[in-house]
Amino acid sequence: MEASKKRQSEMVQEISGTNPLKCMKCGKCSASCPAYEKMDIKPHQFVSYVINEDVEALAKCDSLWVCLSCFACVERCPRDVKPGKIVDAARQLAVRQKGGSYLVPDEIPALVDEDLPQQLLVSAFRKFRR
Amino acid sequence: MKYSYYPGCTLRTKAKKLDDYARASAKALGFELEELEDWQCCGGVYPLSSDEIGSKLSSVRALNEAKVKGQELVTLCSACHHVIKRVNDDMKNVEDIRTRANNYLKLDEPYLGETEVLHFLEVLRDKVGFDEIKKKVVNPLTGRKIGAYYGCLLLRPSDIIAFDNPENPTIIEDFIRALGAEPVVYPYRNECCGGYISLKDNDLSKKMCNTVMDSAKGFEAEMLVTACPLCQYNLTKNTAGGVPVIYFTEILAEALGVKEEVDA
Amino acid sequence: MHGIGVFVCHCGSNIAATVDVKKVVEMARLEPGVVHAEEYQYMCSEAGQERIATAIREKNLKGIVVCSCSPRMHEATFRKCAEKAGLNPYMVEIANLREQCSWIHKDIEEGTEKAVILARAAIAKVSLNTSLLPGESRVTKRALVIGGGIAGIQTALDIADAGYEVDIVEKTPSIGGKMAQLDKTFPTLDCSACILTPKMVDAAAHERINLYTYSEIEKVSGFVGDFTVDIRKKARYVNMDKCTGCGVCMEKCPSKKALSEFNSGLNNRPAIYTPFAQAIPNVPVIDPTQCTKLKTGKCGICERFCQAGAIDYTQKDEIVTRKYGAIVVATGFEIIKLDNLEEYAYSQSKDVITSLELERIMNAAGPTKGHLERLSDGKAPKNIVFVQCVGSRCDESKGKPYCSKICCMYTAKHAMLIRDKYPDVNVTVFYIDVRTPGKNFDEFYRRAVEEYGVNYVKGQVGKVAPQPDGSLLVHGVDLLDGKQLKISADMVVLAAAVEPSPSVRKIATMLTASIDTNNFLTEAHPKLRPVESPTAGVFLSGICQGPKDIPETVSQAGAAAVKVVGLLAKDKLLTNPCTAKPDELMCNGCGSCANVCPYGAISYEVKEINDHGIRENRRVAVVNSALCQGCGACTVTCPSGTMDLQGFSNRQILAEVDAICR
Amino acid sequence: MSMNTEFKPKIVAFCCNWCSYAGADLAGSSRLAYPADVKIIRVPCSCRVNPMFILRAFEKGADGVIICGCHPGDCHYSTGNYYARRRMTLLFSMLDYMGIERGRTRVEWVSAAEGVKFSNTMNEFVDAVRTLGPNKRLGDLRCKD
Amino acid sequence: MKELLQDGTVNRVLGWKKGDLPYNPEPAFFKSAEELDEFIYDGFCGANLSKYMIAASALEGKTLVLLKPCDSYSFVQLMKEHRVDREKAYIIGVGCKGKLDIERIKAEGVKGIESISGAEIDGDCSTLKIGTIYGEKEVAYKDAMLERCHVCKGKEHRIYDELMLESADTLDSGRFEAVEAIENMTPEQKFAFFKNELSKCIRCNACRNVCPACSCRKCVFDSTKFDSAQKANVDEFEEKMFHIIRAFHVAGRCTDCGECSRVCPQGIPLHLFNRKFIKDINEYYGEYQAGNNVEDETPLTDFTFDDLEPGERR
Repeated sequence: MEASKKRQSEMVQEISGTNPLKCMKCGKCSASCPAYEKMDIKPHQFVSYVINEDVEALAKCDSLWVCLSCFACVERCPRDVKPGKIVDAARQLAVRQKGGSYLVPDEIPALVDEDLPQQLLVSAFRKFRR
Repeated sequence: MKYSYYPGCTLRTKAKKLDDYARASAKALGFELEELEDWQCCGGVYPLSSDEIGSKLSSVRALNEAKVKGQELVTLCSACHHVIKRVNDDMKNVEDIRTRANNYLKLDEPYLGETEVLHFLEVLRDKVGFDEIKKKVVNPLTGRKIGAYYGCLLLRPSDIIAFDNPENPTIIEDFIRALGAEPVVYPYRNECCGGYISLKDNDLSKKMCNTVMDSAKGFEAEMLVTACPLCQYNLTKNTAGGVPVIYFTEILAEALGVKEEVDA
Repeated sequence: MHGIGVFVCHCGSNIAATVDVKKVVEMARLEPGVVHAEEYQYMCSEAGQERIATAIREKNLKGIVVCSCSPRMHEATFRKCAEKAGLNPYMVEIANLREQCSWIHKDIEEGTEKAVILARAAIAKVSLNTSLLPGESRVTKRALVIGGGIAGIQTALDIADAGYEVDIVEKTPSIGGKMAQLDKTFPTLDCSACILTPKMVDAAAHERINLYTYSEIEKVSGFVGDFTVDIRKKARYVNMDKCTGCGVCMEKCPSKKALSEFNSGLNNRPAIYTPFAQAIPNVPVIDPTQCTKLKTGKCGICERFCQAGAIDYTQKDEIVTRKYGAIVVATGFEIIKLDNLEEYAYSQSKDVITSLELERIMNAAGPTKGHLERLSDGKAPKNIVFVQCVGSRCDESKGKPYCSKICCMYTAKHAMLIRDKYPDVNVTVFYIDVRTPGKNFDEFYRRAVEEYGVNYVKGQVGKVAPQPDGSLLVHGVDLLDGKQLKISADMVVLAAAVEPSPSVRKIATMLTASIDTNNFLTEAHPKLRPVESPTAGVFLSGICQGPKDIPETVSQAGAAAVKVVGLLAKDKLLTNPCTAKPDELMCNGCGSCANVCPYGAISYEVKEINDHGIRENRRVAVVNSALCQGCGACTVTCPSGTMDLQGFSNRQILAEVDAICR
Repeated sequence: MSMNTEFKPKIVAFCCNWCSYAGADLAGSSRLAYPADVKIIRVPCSCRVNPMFILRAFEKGADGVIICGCHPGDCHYSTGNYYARRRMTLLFSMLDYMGIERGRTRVEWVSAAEGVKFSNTMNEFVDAVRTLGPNKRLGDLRCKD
Repeated sequence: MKELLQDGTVNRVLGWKKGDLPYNPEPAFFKSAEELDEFIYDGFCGANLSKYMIAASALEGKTLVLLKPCDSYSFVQLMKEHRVDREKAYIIGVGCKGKLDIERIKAEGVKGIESISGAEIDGDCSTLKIGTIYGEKEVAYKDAMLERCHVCKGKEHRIYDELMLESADTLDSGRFEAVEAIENMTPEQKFAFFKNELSKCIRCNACRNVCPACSCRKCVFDSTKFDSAQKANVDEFEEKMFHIIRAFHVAGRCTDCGECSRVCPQGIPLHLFNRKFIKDINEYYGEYQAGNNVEDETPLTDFTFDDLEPGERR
């Protein structure tokens, strides 16, 4: 059990290519995040969750689906930790697990209007599904 | 001068105008956009996970086609530019991705990131020159107050996209000035519009779009220009009482006097 | 070599317990050249040393090997002992039988076998030793201090008070440095100028201190005790002997567009100027990039108004060459550029300022006459936000990796001063950590919070967004409350990182003083020799060595001065004789040895060489033994083996190798 | 420890005076044992080690040669170990190219505070050389048949 | 050349003189126009004349020297090491169409050579016609070329006062192929290979004498400072280590001119040592060509803070 927790944390670090230990806990990521209010686990917390090997909680949290990949935290992180990449890695883990998709094709027609650009659907599919 | 050109899926359909105005303007400015023969969708978002290869391959194919033709590759849509430029960086600098992508694609000659990826705006700034554009303007947009909306994808991450100062960009402002209009600088021009989130969490996107729009209006912008179809959509749909948001190529075409022939 | 004596120490039981010392003596006797061998309880004791001295005298020993503890322990002891007995101290070798043998091995047979081999290696080496004499070099009794800020001034004063001549070279028109720009100082809140200007005056008036202001170091040659330095005195266009410092020229000068360096560019100064009213010397300079007369030949107003006739448009830069025994680097710091941190909108709003700019705004002699007001509209701010760690503690792509050390304290100072003078102004400080180690420092910070009600928020600012109404919306986070904050401020003050003055790179190269990846000068030892550069005769004072505040700078300045005085007090310097020595006959003059020398100790001369009767002029390497520290890099680079290292010669080391592998 | 307990290798260790030799002394005063097969030669700096010394040791019967110096960046002479690093990199690569076992040569950076590292390094190195067995090749490089 | 000699611009010419056989011209100084009648420059003039300029730099007046493109690298390297005086040299950069190796011709089974044509530099250098006591034989020029010409550094001279004659491209194989082949061997194969090659060495010093980088006034192997030289009974140390040390001493300075291998009477491929160092330097510290110019820092007298650790691979 402990071993698998460790493995998951290492996987997140591998997939994201980040080193969470570089974090100095300044919170600039959370200060910059436009989706902060909607997040149950805040951007800066993602870093400590990985350090504490609690990736399971990350894979279940709502923040995965409100992160916009706008890279504000990635751009402004003073320590090259770049929490946005960790969020994405956790999301990858979630969607790779069976049934982890946040978006299913059936619900799409109701969400679409005629001006909606293809780009939106393509991006959403990439982000929300395996 | 001829460039390879990657339009992307949205420019074929909902954002056809972005594409049409760009081609007409290019012609007026004396360069040609030669569309790649067999391009596929870039995927819309760059796969951040370092172990994902499959979703990067369509970009590599496009990049390789430009390399074979010996041309620089021009993009127009912010998202396509972001994805292709970053995949190219991976192919140039990340050995693992380079090896795996090449193993998969089995090209005649491995692709090692040789192609130069340029956004249409970079062509205008660095190849044509804003001074040159100024000389070719026939309908100067004098007196118009236009705000640039960069969004996030065009600027970040700045170490790879290397487009402009990510927190205080000036390229579109300089562009607007070259067309004779007055650029409106407002602080949220590089903040996100909500992107794909507007599909499932429209409230959040609305909030973000309104922040941008209110700020732009506060600084007296009469119109916003952008390079991204998704930004254009979100800023238009998710705000009430906002100023018009159009593609930057439209004001370029207008200033160069080719807008009408496109619209016709 | 015949006439070697071997002395084996028991070191009580430290060696004797695991090494059969009698066996070592016995085996040593069998080695070629050994005429005497003995063992004793404690060779380093007075009695032990006496035994060695007696043997040297009686048996006329030419070289000795002491088999004892590490040479790092007692090599010096035994060398002195040999010298007293009339043997050259460099004819002593130590076999390390304690730290590197008896203490790490348990088996007596194994230990003894190794001890014998170590003794053999030392005997083989000593038989190739040659007598060495330390060289001597003279000491010029004058010091140079580069930089005229508080570090340089204090160092110069201390050296001069001890009785030695000091020159200060300062690149700006006045001494005083950054401290002159500060308003108040922590943790006592006394006025910076009040404590600095008397020191500036002292320095200028001191009979043994000579100021070269508006001057830069051009070239340095020589070595410890005997440096030769070229100083470029930039053309002032004002005759220092004639000028009375009346200031009329500055008043009348029609070209007033240049930004005032002293006021951090917040207001303007004339083309002819002194940086500030208390400048020392109180003689203006003409900025040739701004002066209409110098640029176009038309104007000449200052000359017309100068009653002393001190203006001289024809002045040229002048090079002065001076000799020094010691050099102190006190080049100070600058504030980093904020281009990589535009999220704080420094270049987008006039009301986003650095802390140094705030010092000038708070100062009565500053651009706002000491009134706290916004630079954009001159209005009094109601809400001020301070941002800590701007460019400090960053990854290389974003800023500097180190803590700038002074920001926590000066921010507490600013916050406190503002709350004191303008109690209705709200002050918020975003911090990551508050670092206050120092006497009365934490108490000072606590006062800011407890007595002055400064609002400290643990968290960082992500963006500063200028608003249409001229206010600044600060996007921050309060990590303890778990809340994102949006604070409307009318002034944002950035604690921008400090960095070593850019001029230090060039100076370090000239001095061959090493510099770290952040351009701070490296100390000879980070703990035990913190004010010395590894380059002999070069000393460090102030921020050029690392971030520090005024009290620390002054302490370091004093320490550097003592080191300088200690050096200048000597008439002659003894040099380490274990230096590189070239064989002129073999030298190709190829230049590779000088390429690897860290001390610039190798130069090349064209000399007449008598090569077995053939006289030829050849380019050959020459080692300055006063500079050479004996690392031996050159000996390996030299393909022909021309360069050898005295005390560690090729033949000596090979003899050790052979003895060990025998 | 190793299969061949009979074999006692000859190991020459070149240690710089300022860091590694002091590190060895610290290993000694901390009583951190390592095999007596290791004999240390004191040099002022790792950059004093001439490739000829190393080859000579092998030729005279050494089974392994290790060079210890200050950590890069900590050289007493500022730059000596950087030169030593390049020289040894090339020399070791050449020995490898000639089929001489890589395990017989090593460079290790040991500070004056790293008594434990010194001892561990020597234990490891001696073990590795023991496994390789006696050095024949460098003695054997040129035999006229 | 004659004019320059006669009008006193140069005091002598350093070139090649006809040998007693059709394929063995040798380096020579020519002091007068008459002596120049014996001058020759053809495909067999492989000798690199740069090293002779060390001695010529000590002589009165200027020396006119003929340098092939690859020789010019050696000259620049010697300039960098302050061994030759640029002012004392009048350099004619001569073209080169590849130099010939008589051993390769003999290896083709050609015996009893009386004459050779087709090696003239103004010819097309495609076929050698060889008159032998058994009649005329033909050998393709390319097949008779020295190894070094197959990995030619190019037609451009690094330094010259004037240029003469055309050059031809001869590069047709990878410079490091042979080194890589050895690198890919097992340690046992490597050792066997070098043991076999080095056992042939008779320590005649031909390689050392011809090498422009081995130009020390006194070689360490002739010096008493290392206890490594006892000419009377060459000691084992020298026997075994000579070639490794020699390669190490020229590492970063060797221009890869290939003269060592050309002159070795035992046919030992000595360039394989030098080229291994060159390959390593290129891989570890960035592409470097000795003799390219006088400014570049030599790799072994330079470093970066994050250089590779010994034994580490990139």
